[in-house]
Formats: sequence, structure tokens, C-alpha cells
Amino acid sequence: MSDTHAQTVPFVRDTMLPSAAPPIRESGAVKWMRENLFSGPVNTILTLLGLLIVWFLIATFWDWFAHSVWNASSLNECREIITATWGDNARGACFAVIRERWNQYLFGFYPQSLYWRPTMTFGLLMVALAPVLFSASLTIRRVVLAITAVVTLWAMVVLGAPVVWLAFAVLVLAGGGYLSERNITWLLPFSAIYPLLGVWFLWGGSLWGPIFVLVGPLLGWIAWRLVSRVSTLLATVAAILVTLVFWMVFAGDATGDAERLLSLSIESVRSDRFGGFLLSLTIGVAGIALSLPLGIVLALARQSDMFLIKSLSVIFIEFIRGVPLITLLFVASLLLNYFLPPGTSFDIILRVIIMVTIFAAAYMAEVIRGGLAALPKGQYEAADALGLDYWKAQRLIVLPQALKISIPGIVSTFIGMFKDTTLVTFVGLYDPLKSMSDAVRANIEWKGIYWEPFIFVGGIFFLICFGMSRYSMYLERRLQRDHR
Amino acid sequence: QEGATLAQVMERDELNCGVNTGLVGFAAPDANGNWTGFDVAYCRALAAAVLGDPEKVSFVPTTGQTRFTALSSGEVDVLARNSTWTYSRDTDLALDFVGVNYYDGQGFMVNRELGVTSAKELDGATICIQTGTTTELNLADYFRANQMDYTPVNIDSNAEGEQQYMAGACDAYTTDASGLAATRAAFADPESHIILPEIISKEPLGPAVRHGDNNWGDIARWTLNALIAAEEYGVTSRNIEELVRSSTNPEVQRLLGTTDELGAMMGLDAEWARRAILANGNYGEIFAANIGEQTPIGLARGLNAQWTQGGLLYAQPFR
Amino acid sequence: MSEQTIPRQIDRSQMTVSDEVAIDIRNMNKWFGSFHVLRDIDLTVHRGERIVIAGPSGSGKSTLIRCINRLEEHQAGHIVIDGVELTSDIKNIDKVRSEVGMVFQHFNLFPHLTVLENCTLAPIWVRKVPRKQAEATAMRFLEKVKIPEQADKYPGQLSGGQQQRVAIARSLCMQPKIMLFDEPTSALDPEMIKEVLDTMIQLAEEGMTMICVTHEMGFAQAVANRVIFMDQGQIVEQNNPTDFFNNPKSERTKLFLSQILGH
Amino acid sequence: MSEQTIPRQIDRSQMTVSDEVAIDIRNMNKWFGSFHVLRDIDLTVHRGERIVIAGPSGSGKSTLIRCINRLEEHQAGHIVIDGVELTSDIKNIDKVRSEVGMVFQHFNLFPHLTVLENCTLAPIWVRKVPRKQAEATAMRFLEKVKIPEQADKYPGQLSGGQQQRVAIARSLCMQPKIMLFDEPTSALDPEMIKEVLDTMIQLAEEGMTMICVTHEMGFAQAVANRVIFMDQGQIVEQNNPTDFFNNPKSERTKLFLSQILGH
Amino acid sequence: MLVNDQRYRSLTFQVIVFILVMAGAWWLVDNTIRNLALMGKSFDFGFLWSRAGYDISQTPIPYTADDTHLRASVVGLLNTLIVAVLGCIAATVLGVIVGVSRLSKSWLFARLMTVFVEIFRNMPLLLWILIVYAIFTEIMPPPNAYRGDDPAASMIFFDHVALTNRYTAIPTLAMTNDPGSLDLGARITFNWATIAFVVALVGGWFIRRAILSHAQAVQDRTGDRPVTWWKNLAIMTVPSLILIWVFGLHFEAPSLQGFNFTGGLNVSNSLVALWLALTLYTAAFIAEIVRAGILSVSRGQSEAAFALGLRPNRTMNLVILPQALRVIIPPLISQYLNLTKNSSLAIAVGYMDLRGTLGGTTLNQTGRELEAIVLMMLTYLVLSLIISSGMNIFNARVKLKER
Ligand SMILES: Nc1ncnc2c1ncn2[C@@H]1O[C@H](COP(=O)(O)OP(=O)(O)OP(=O)(O)O)[C@@H](O)[C@H]1O
Ligand SMILES: Nc1ncnc2c1ncn2[C@@H]1O[C@H](COP(=O)(O)OP(=O)(O)OP(=O)(O)O)[C@@H](O)[C@H]1O
Ligand SMILES: [Mg+2]
Ligand SMILES: [Mg+2]
Repeated sequence: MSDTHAQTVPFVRDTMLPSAAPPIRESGAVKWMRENLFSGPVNTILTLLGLLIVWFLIATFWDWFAHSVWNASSLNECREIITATWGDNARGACFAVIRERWNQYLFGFYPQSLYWRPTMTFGLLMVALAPVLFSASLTIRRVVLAITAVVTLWAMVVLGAPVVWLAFAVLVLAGGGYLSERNITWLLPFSAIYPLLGVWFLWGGSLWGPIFVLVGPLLGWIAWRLVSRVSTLLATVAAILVTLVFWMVFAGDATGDAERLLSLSIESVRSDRFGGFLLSLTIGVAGIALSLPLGIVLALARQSDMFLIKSLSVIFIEFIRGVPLITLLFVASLLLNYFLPPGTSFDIILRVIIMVTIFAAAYMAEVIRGGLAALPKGQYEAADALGLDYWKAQRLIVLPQALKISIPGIVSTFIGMFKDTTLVTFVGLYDPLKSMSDAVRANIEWKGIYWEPFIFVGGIFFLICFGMSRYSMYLERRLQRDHR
Repeated sequence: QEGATLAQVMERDELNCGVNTGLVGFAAPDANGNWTGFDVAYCRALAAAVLGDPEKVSFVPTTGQTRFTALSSGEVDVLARNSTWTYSRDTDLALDFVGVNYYDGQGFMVNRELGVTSAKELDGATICIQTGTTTELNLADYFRANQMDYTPVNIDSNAEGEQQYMAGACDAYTTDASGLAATRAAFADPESHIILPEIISKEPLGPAVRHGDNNWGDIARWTLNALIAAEEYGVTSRNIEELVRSSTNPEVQRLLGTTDELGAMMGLDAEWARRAILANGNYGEIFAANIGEQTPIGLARGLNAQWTQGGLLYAQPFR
Repeated sequence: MSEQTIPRQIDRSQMTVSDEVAIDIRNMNKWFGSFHVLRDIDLTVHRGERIVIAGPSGSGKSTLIRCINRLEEHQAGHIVIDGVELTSDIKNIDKVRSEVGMVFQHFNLFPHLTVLENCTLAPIWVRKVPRKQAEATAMRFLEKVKIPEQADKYPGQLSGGQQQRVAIARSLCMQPKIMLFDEPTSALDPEMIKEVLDTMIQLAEEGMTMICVTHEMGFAQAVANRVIFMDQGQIVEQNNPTDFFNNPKSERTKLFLSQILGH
Repeated sequence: MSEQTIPRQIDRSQMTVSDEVAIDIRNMNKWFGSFHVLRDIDLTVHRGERIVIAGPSGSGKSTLIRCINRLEEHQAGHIVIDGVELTSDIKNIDKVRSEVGMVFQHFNLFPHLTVLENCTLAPIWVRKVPRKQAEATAMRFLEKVKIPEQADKYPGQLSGGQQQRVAIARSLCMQPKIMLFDEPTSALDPEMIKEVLDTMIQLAEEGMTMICVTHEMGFAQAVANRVIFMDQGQIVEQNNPTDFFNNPKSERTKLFLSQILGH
Repeated sequence: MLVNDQRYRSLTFQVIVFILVMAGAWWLVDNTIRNLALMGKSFDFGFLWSRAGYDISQTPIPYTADDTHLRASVVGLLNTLIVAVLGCIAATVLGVIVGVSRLSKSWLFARLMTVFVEIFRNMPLLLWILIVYAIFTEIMPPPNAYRGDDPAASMIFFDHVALTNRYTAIPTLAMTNDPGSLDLGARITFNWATIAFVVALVGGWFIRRAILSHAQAVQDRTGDRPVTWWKNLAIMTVPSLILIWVFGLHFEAPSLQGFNFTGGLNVSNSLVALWLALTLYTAAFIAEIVRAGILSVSRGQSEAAFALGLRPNRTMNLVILPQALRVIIPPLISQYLNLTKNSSLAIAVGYMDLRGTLGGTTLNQTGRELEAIVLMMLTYLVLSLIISSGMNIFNARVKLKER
């Protein structure tokens, strides 16, 4: 054996070497530059190209931004100011149009005296979203709610909200903050009724409407409790029937009667007054809220082993995904009346929301299907073995995990949908991008102004979409870490 | 169906009126979303006649493409969106034009610098044109008839047409002469644009309703007639109260409902025409307030003068 | 490996077998498509029995025990659990499932729920036990499997052995009368095998009816009162562990034993 | 674990060490950013030597052997492989890489190619061997690692142990003079470790120069003729395996050995 | 009871759903029939054969106002396809460049590309279409700026391309020896020269494949791969060069005549703007797909390849790309699908695509909204199905084999 070890030189280190600083070219800014900017000829060229692009962008746009005018009442006045201040050939941006018309870009034709209502609605939306979106971390919740509270209340005061409503907003915000500190899930009931509240705040009218809309499911639930002793399936059918019958037959009259007995209404605002980002957000938020459950149902149907259900869902999804959204919007605006009983006609915004929802839901279904498919079979089996029935297993075991996996996809579907709300311009609604800008430009003062509205509207879209995508990335990382 | 529209409107307590998405002078929302314009005034008059309140109108902005569908699908009760009365629209599209509120014709606007003085010189030009309008068809016909070539630049809305034209993306902009005038009026330098003398088509513009509900058609028609007749008889929004009391002209009396219950024949009350006129004044007042020579749009009455003034406006007798 | 894993003296005092029949399988057959996985299975398990099923891979062991709580459907024959016959009647299936606990090779814990939530989920939603009470029960069983201190962690934060013990506790929380184990230790590192086997032995000592697919022959010898050997979807041999290991009858069993104990 | 894994008598007849120097590392230093990973490494390996590198996690073992075929660049000192110094000269790097085979912890097989294609890829494109011949060679090495029958499968279809053996065969197909192994068995299940170690022993018996980072001390004792212990980026102790294990000199080595052999 | 039996439960449920769906469908159809009757309309596609009467600015096949609505719709469909195909090609090229650049070691350049991606992904496509269109109409000079002795604007690419605010005038190809055309009927013609070029290119491609497989065979036999690039180059170019010479093919540069440039091809700005906006927007998404695809191939793969002595470019071709492509191509194709559907925003710039003709002017002139929209949706649906079935075939072919 010893021959094989002939070469071994026993070696023992008695003093450990200290760690030394790297050679100069291995550290500091020099190294950073060498590695990140000038490592190799290709990268050097790219870096120079990058510098060139940056320089070009700055050179092209700097003047224009630097010479911007914020205070003028028409484009011509802007031009005069620019010429007067920076000389004859100066070019400059005229952001005065934003200053003058910001209200239209944000609120459309919503009555000025009621601007506080949409503001409050979207402020309270944050409270309603807290248990859904911000449940991951208390700090985030605190920050979001604090900012929301300050901004909302400030804006409401500035916009002249009545004291009663200010008090109401303070109450909800404070309550939200308190509950979020204690146990965020207690806010869920508020999230559940928020959609109705939101509709009421935005459109106004009688509070009895939303109340009686709520009563429907309540009665349905009672029916379910009563019948579920006999059969779950029957109970479900009964619950749905009771709800629908109540809505169709009683709700309308009841609202009128109740309103006569005790008037609980605020000034109502018609749909055609919605425009700008108010319209985009309304459609976007409603679409998001509705498309997720619909998408889940479609995804479950597509994963089902019942042939008919599966085929129906596949046909639906593939059909919706196969046609452009704009054609669906055209269906909403041109064809829906063909498909409904003669004489029915309902709000165009509602129709658009339905179409946008269906469209997003088809995409959502595919995203969620990916999440469902990624779940190991063992999870289903364990749920079965524990005696959970299909719906309980889906609700408690499968969906929470599948949705978590699909967060990035879901959020990018949301972003896509929010961006697509601009397409409503093609059915005659006043989206912030095209119709509203056209309307602004239809006035003699602002004729010919393009870039500033584009920048303003684009900037807001960017903030919202970029924010959403970053938050989803954060959420994803966070959920991953939590459960590992 | 017969009478259904009136019942619906009454029940809704609001008139749905299809208008242009934005054509200065004819229909455009201002910064607060209040609609004004020549077509808008008709809608208000109709609402006043039917519902007693000129404010009870919901204006549905329609594009060139969606307007007729909006009407035939019942989304709007009446369409007052400078639409041309043509044979195929009246028959095939199943619309009923209730009259003409503006006699128009298609023209061209070009930049003065171009040095063009006649449409005949437009051979090879690029022409901006709204899609889905009769102008698109007229243009094709005109250039073929004169054996000229052109490149159409299809646009979606008047605002966009202006933008394209202003930027020089087309040599000429074609649409109804009234629209051209309105557009030109809104330019910063109207002087540097000229409207060519050729009018290449007849464009009788008027409100339209659906086929099938003649009663509603009557109401729409006679509201328009009431406005026109009022001008003919000198009934204005200012003197109307006085005339109600004092007018001895039987036709005026019938119009204003002081004698004969004409309104009842259509299912309205006696004072319907009075309210219609009070809403924005008679035809002449509406014209003057929205598109007349005192306005930036500055249209002359021309063909749209009363027949008594050498124009084509001729209200059927109220009898 | 086998000797080491059963360290302590087993207390067989509680481990009595009653006459009551817990599981009665008659003439059961199952096909996957046209592949005949289980052939004419006859098996009666009495309350308190601890049965170990062994056999080469693919012999249908997992399929057999999965049929017992109807994770797989059988196509011919009868399976009667505690007097309830497993047919396609959902009521019966539900009843059986809530009386039969199952532990899987890969634990199949719910990763998005804490250990405690894993354990209380089924009691709360299936048995409709109040949350407080369910949590108390769960803690009792977590103590039994010796990880009460992990109750608020997520499964992903535990070692494999701990996860498997949580899986056992989760099943126990439904207070099943019968426990099925499908190779509960084969996905574990050697050190962790022991802790899981300990837990299972403890269960056996308390008189639980158990059917266990495993290759841990030490465990089989120590605990089982019957070892069943399966091959090609059939029960080839069954016997008490002593005779089974020392005196296998069938050739196939001998071959199998030589492979499994050989290495 | 360590004893069992080396089952058979090792044949040391071929395992002679020549005087020729295969790898000569002098004063080599490496930094990651400002972190000094390797400090003053001096190491001479002769042709036919089998060196095992051990040491706590993060001590720089992987980095050291990755420097040897320039997967990492060293910043000071010299590395000479078979007379070729590793500098940033691409020619030299290519020459060295085609003479040094490397096996990774996670196999890193190409999942889109069959086992055979994995093995023939480099010979065909780097050595420009005709395909027929490359395939013949590949089959020879696949036989040597005992999986010729899997040649047409994809890596995803093999078990971990089989995959690692394919990885070894793939390296061998380039007919390297030196083989580097970076914890080749640490991602494997216990049963699979043996089959991979067997393959490595076989290589050693055929006189391959090997540097192997591993914690399989049984393997080290049986095969290595030198064990190098690293800590904090430096070589703390090197010795023949007998002395290294029975008589460690440095405190750190003792501590490490007590941990690794203890469990 | 049926619902309590595992076997019949799903059947029962399906029957219920089927009945409900049928009832719903019947309800819709019934409503539609009643509505049509009320409006005095019918459901027939006869209008497609009547005279269209309107002009289209860009007609890939001959079309005049006298043609039928059907032909107008086909022109629209071709326009859709043109912008979709051009967009897909350009977006892929740009997207791959940006995606790879994001991984570049040049920090600055990589950051710039990130900014590009984020900006384009997070703003609505409609905004980009409008902005690009506005850039063209507002910033480019009008054609008459090119007029006169001292023009305000000058043509680029050696006086061959003129960017104007209404179109981009590019040279056309002209022939001195025109071989005539093949008439396919319905006034659709193919020039024989075009056919000759297609044949030459397709033939060249097959020959190239033969050369490559020969090279492969030689490599398999001897180990050395013969150099093939010059053969390939020759095969792909020489026949075309000969054809160019035979037909006397040359560029005819546009020149200003009257109002506009003539002689060349005036590509309308609506097409250019739409194409550019679709390209930029989709490229941002493709860049992310490409980046994710490349990152999905673990570092271990390239290290293993390096350790085997493979050079970086070979590693890329033989190891990284084949794996990355599997990840990249499926989402890439769904981006193609999105692009095709998004091209329907052409309406914003007045580009007469399928939606502009069939779903726009035709719909409006004939008042056949039901028929026109149904037809239009079906056409888009068929396009999508074709694209996605291509994707499914690809997926099935490249699926990694696993245990
Ligand atoms: N869902 C299935 N569909 C089709 N065949 C299946 C299915 N599940 C199992 N099989 C087949 O049935 C046979 C028995 O499988 P089973 O899992 O019961 O074997 P096992 O004895 O548990 O093996 P192991 O020890 O590997 O777990 C195997 O041949 C398997 O391939
Ligand atoms: N690419 C890198 N960049 C920065 N630091 C690195 C890099 N690779 C390794 N390191 C650091 O260098 C040190 C040595 O790493 P190395 O992988 O060589 O250790 P090791 O001895 O192989 O440990 P293990 O047994 O865990 O594999 C570690 O602290 C590690 O964090
Ligand atoms: Mg099994
Ligand atoms: Mg390492």
C-alpha cells in the first residue's frame, strides 16, 4: 500500500493566513467599470451605444421639458410665453393643458361638486382591498392605509365634501386601520359589501337599491340552510332560484316602496357623465373583481373530468381568446340588443364591463389552469382521504395554492385588462387617452396639443401598471418565503 | 310597436338622443359635459315637447359607424346626428327620416397655399375622409365621374380628420360643407384655408327614427315642423307667451295649442309645441345661436332659409 | 438497516385482536384500462389487527390500500368497511373515508397551512367540530407524535420525518378507526425513518387497526400480526411475521425476502 | 454509511503514481469581489494520483477545482496543467479543458439530448471524431458505467445514480487525462451513491488522475492516496488517508472529522 | 338517488348543464329572431355580393369601388395579414435583440433595455399607436417640402426613400423584360417573375438543406465538418441574381409629381405607424420571454459544456438555444396571436384592415351588423386557431422526455 502513497507530502498549516485585499484591478469602481461597462469589445461598444442613446434622448427632449409652461389658458398663450421667455426658436411643453383640464382627464364629465364621491370611493377601495391584497404584511398595510387615509381625506376636503361624508370616510378609514391592526380578516365583510357601496357612491340614487340587492343572497342563504338538510345540490339550486326570483320580482318594487317610506338617496349621476380615469378605473376594478371568480370557475370547469363541462369551457375560452377585444366591445355596443328580449336595453358601461370581464376571465382561466396543473396529485388525494368533498377541497386546499402559484399571471392579466380599458373609446365612451383628448382638443384653445396629454395619461397608466407588477413580484417572493 | 316608443320614453322620463361624438356647432360636450349645438337643440325641443323638460335628454354620442345600429337596436329613440337622408337608408336600413333640418352638400377644404381653386384640380390628391359616411361613396363617385385619381386617408372621427388635415397628412379634407365650415372656423388661422366652390352632392340632413312606430315618427316630424313653422310665423321664444295670449292667426293658435287639440292626435298634450319652441327658440333662433353668422362657425342661411326667403325650408301646414 | 430501526421493547399488551370484522374484501378485482392490477383479492381484517403488506414494486400494494378508502374504484367484488359497503354511493364513501385515515409516502401535507391548520382542517370542515375543540384535539395528537412545538410552522419548514409525523397526526385528528400507511418511510432519510416508525409502533400499541405497506421488515416483525405478500396483483402468501420471515412458503416470497434482507 | 459503501476488495495494482506532474498550482489566490476565497494555494498533483478534498462548507473546495479547468478565473499565482499554463489565452484554456473532465454535483446532463448524444456531443464537435467512432467509444464507456441499455433514453428518464454515471461516461468520452469530481454523490439517494462510487473506484483502479471533492470518507480511505483538508480558502492539512483519518494533526481537521464521522 | 351515486352524479350534472345551456342558446336565438323580425331585417349574407362603392387606400389585390363587399373584406383581411406578418417578424427581431441585451454585461445598455421594456409594457398599446402616428403626421415633412430647388426636406437612402407625413415613399421594383402575369381569375394575378423568384428561393432552400445534410454526413464519417457557408450563400443568391439580370429588375425611385410622390410605392403612414407601434409594444413582451427562456437554462448547462471543451458559440447553438427555444416558442406564439388580434386597433389610425372594411364601412353602409360582426369574429377565430394549432404541434414535438 505504501508505494501508492509515495508522493504524499504531509503538510500541516500552523498559522492561518489572513484574508488579503484583492489586487487593485479586482476591486472598487475600477473593477465595477471594467466588469460592468467595458468587459470585452462587444460590451464596450454597447456601453458607448447606450451613452449615445442617453445623450440623444436628453439632447432631444431636454429643452422641451425644461421650457415647459404650466400656467396658461390656451396653446397660443403657451407659445407666446415660451417665445417670450426662451427666445424665438425655443420649443417647450405646454403642461398648462393638464393644469386646466386635469379634472376632465380624471373625472370625465362627473359633476364638479361631486368629485369627492369618486375620490372617496377609490380611497375606501384600498380599505376593502386590504384583506385581499395587503394581508401579507402589517407594515405594508400600515403604509398603504396611512397614505390612503391622508390622501383621501385631504382630497375630499379640497374637493368640498360635506361634513357628514367626511365623517363617514374618517370612520371607515379608522375602522379599517383598527381592524387591520387586530385581525385583518375581520375586514372581509366590508370587502364583500364594498362593490355595492362603490356602485352606490359612484352612481348615487337610493341606498335601498344596494340594500335590496344584498337581501337577495341573504334569502338565498337562508333557503340553502333550510334545504341543505335534504341535499346539497338541491339546496344550491334553491338558493340560486330564491336569489334570482327576489331580484327579478321583488327587488325593484321594494326599492321604490322603501324609498317612499324612508328616503335614503344621494344625488344620482348618469353613466354618460363618466369619463377619463374614473371610467377606466371603474371598468378596470369591476372587471378585475368579476373576472377572477369567473376565471376560477372556467378553469375548474376546464380541469373537470366531465366531458360536457370541459368541452363547453374549452369552447368558451378558445372563442373569447380567439377574437380581439375590440370586436367584443362592438358586440356589446351593437349586437347585445339583438340577443336580449325586444325592448330591453341597459347601461353601456355595464355592457362594456361585462364584455371586458368575459374577455379577462378567459385569459384568467388559462393562467389559473396552469396553477391547478402545477399542484401535485397528492394534494387532491390527501383532501379526498380526509373526507373533504369536491367544493371544500377546491376552496380550502386547491385554490389557495393554485392562485398563489398563478399570482404573476393573474396580475399581468389585470394589467393587460386595465390597459385595454382605453379601447372603450371605439364604442363612444370617453376614455382618458383618445376620446377625452379629442374632446379637449375640440376646444379652440387646445387645438393641436398632442404630446402633453399623451405624457400625462401615459404616465398615470405607467404608474398604475408598473406599481401593480412590482407589487405582485414582491407578493410572490413574500409568499414563497413565508411557506418555506 | 306602434306607440311603444312614446310609452317607453314617458316611462323612462328621459329621451335618448343619438348625437355626434363631437362636431362643434352641431353637437359637442363642453368642459362640464353639457351638450350644445344645432342637433342638440332639436333633441331638447323634442324632449320638451314629449316630457315637458328640455333637460330630460340623455345624449348618446355615436360614431359614424355605430349611429344607425344604435337607433335600430333601440339604444336611442331618435338620431339627430347630421345624417344624410338617402334612399337605401330609408328603405334598406329601415330608418324613417322625419324631415330635413339642414340642407347640406359635400365640399372640399384645402390649404390656401396649395393654390387649388377647384375640386377638378384635385387629381392625384390625398383626401381625408370619415369612414362609414355617405361622403365616402360620393367621393368615389365624383372622382370616377371626372376620371381623376385620389388616395383616401380613412379617419374615424372629425377630430382626427382635423388633426390629419392640419398636419398636412392630406391635401384636402372632405365632408359636408357645414362640417367644413365648422371645422375651419375652429382653426387658429381660418383665413389660410379655403372651401372649394364645388358641392359634389346633395346632403339633406335630418333626424331619423326607427321604422315601425309611426306615432313616434309623427312626434319627431312635427316637432321639427313646429320649430320651422314658428320661424315662419314669427313665433320666437321671447314673444311666445304674449302670442299665446294675443295671437289671432289661427295657424299660430293651432300651433301653440290655444285652439284645437292638435297634440292629442299624437298622444301629447296641447302645449307640446309651445314647450318645444320655448326650449331653444324657433328654427331661426337655433340656427343663429349655434351655427349662424354671428357664431365662429358663421354659416349663412342659404338653402336653409324659409321658403318665403328663397330657401328650401317649408313646414307642412298645422291643420 | 432493519434491526436498528426498532430500538425498544414493544409493548404488546394492548395489541389484542377482537373478533369484530373491520375490513372485509371479497373477490375484489381491479383493472387500469385493460391492465389487471388486482386479481381476486380476499382479505378480512379484524379490529385491532396490524397488517403489513409487502411485495415487489408494481405488485399492486398501493392500489389495494387505495381501494380501501376509494381513492381508486374497484370494478368487481365487494369491499365492506365497518359494515358499510363501498359502492358508488357517495354517502357510503364519505362515511368510510371519515373512518379510515391514510398516510402517504410523500406526506401530502398542505403547504399553505400551518401544521395546526393542517390538523384541524378536516375536523372543522368535515366533522363540524368547533375550532377550539379541534385545536385542542390537534395539539393532543401533535404531542403524541412529539412535535407540539412546531404547531405554528409551515410544513415546508420541517424535516421529512417531522412532516410525516404531522401527516400521521392529521389523520388521527379525524379519530379514524382504521389507519392505512402507504410506504410512510420510503421517502425519508435513514435518521428520520426511526422517528416515524416509533410513532407507528406507539399507535399499534394503542390497539389501532392498521394496514401498512412497507419494506421495513424490522417493523413488520416487531409489530405486525400478519404479513401479506403480494405479487402481480395477487395475494401470494400471508402468515404471521415469524413464520413469514423464517419459513416462507412460496418461491416468490423467498426470492423477494432474499433481495430485501440481503442488502 | 461510510463503511458499507465500499463493498468489494479494491485492486490497487494499477494505481501507481508516476513522477510526471499533472497539475501544478503555485501561490494561487482568488477573490470574489473583495472576498478572499482561495489563499495561497500550493498544490502539485502527479499523474495517477487520486486526491480527495474535504472541508467544511464554504471553504472553497468547489472554487479550487473549478479554477483548475478555468470555470473560475484566478487572480494571482499560477496554474499549470500538463505543462500548459492557464492564462486568459483561449487556446490554452481550450487545450486544458479538453484534457480535464469534470463531473458536477447536479450532473448537468443536457436534457434535450439522449444519453448517447450527451456522450458524443463533445467528441464530435471538439475532437472532431467521426460519429460512428464517437458512438462506439461512447458505448464503451456507457458499458463501463454499466448502463449501455439506456443509451437511447433521455436523461429525464433515468434515476439520479444513472444520470451521474452518464455524466461520468460523458466526461470519459473526451478521454481526459485528469478527472475532477465536485461532490458527485451528494445529490443522490443512499442506494444510488454506491453505484456511482463503484464507477469512480473502477476509474481509480485504471490509474486515472482524479481530484475529488467528497464527504464519502469510506471512498477516501479506500481509494485516495492523499486527502487535502481545506478551511477558509486555504489548505490546512494534507496527508495520506490512513494518517489523515487516524492521526489528524490540525485542530480544525479533528473537529471536522469528529463531525463527519460522528453521525 | 342519482345525485348521490358517484357514477351517475356527473352524468346528471352534465345533463342539467346541457339542458340549461341549450335553453340559454335557444333563448338567445329566439330573441335574435324576434328582434330581427321587429326591425324588419333578415339574416343573410347576400350583401357580400353587392357593390361596395367605397375606396380603400391600400389594396394588395386590385380593388375598385365597383367591386363587391366580399372583395373589400378580402382586401381588409389581406391588410390585416400584412401588418400582422410584418409586425411578427419585426417584433421578433427587436424582441430578441432587446431580450439578449438585457442580459448583456454592459450595465448601462442592459438598464436602458430594461427601461424600454418596462415603458412599453406598462402603457396601453393604443397610446403607442397614437403616439407613433402623431410622430409621423406631426413631425415628418409634407410631400411638398421635397419640392423646389432648395427643398426643406431631403430623401434618405440615396434619394430612394422619402418620409412624409402621409406615407413613406419607398422604391418599387420594376422590370425591363416583364414576362407577363399568371391570371388566377377574379383579377388576382401573379407576375411570372415573382413566381420564378419564389421557385428559385424555395428550390435554393431545399438545396441548402441537402448541402447541410451532406455536410453532416461528411462530419459523421470523417469528423471534420466541411465549410458550407459559401455554398449556401451561392445557392441562395446566384439564381436570384441571374433572375434579376434576366428580368432586368431594378429599383424605381419615387419622385415628386403633382401633389405626391409617384413611381415608387407609397406605404401609408397608418400602416407604418401601426406596424411600428405593434412592433415596439410586442417586442417588449417578446424581450421578456426571450430573457426568461435563456435564464431558464441553468448555469450548470453552460458550465458543463465549457468543461467539455465546447466553445461559447457552440455551447449557445448546441446546448443553450435548443433548450431555451422550448421555453421561448410557446409564449412567443401567443404573442403572435396577440399581435394579430391587436392589429384590429388599426381603426385608430384609419388603416383599412378587416375591421375597417368588413367591420367598418361595409357594416355601416349595409347596416348588416349581425352578419358582418359574426363573419368578422369567425375570421379572427380561424386565424387564431390556425396559429395556436401550430403552437400545439410544436409543443408536442419538442416536449422533453421525462420519467
Ligand atoms: N392510475 C394508474 N393508471 C394506470 N396504471 C396504474 C395507475 N396506478 C398504478 N398503475 C399500475 O398498476 C400497477 C400497480 O401499481 P401500485 O402503485 O399499486 O404498485 P405498488 O405495489 O404500490 O408498487 P410500489 O412499490 O412501486 O409503490 C403498476 O404496474 C402501475 O404501473
Ligand atoms: N460566484 C460567486 N460569487 C461570489 N461568491 C461566491 C461565488 N461562488 C462561491 N462563492 C463564495 O465562495 C466561498 C467558497 O465557495 P465554494 O463553493 O468553493 O465552497 P465549498 O467549499 O465548495 O462549499 P460546499 O461544500 O458548500 O460546496 C463561499 O463562501 C461562497 O459563498
Ligand atoms: Mg406503491
Ligand atoms: Mg461546493
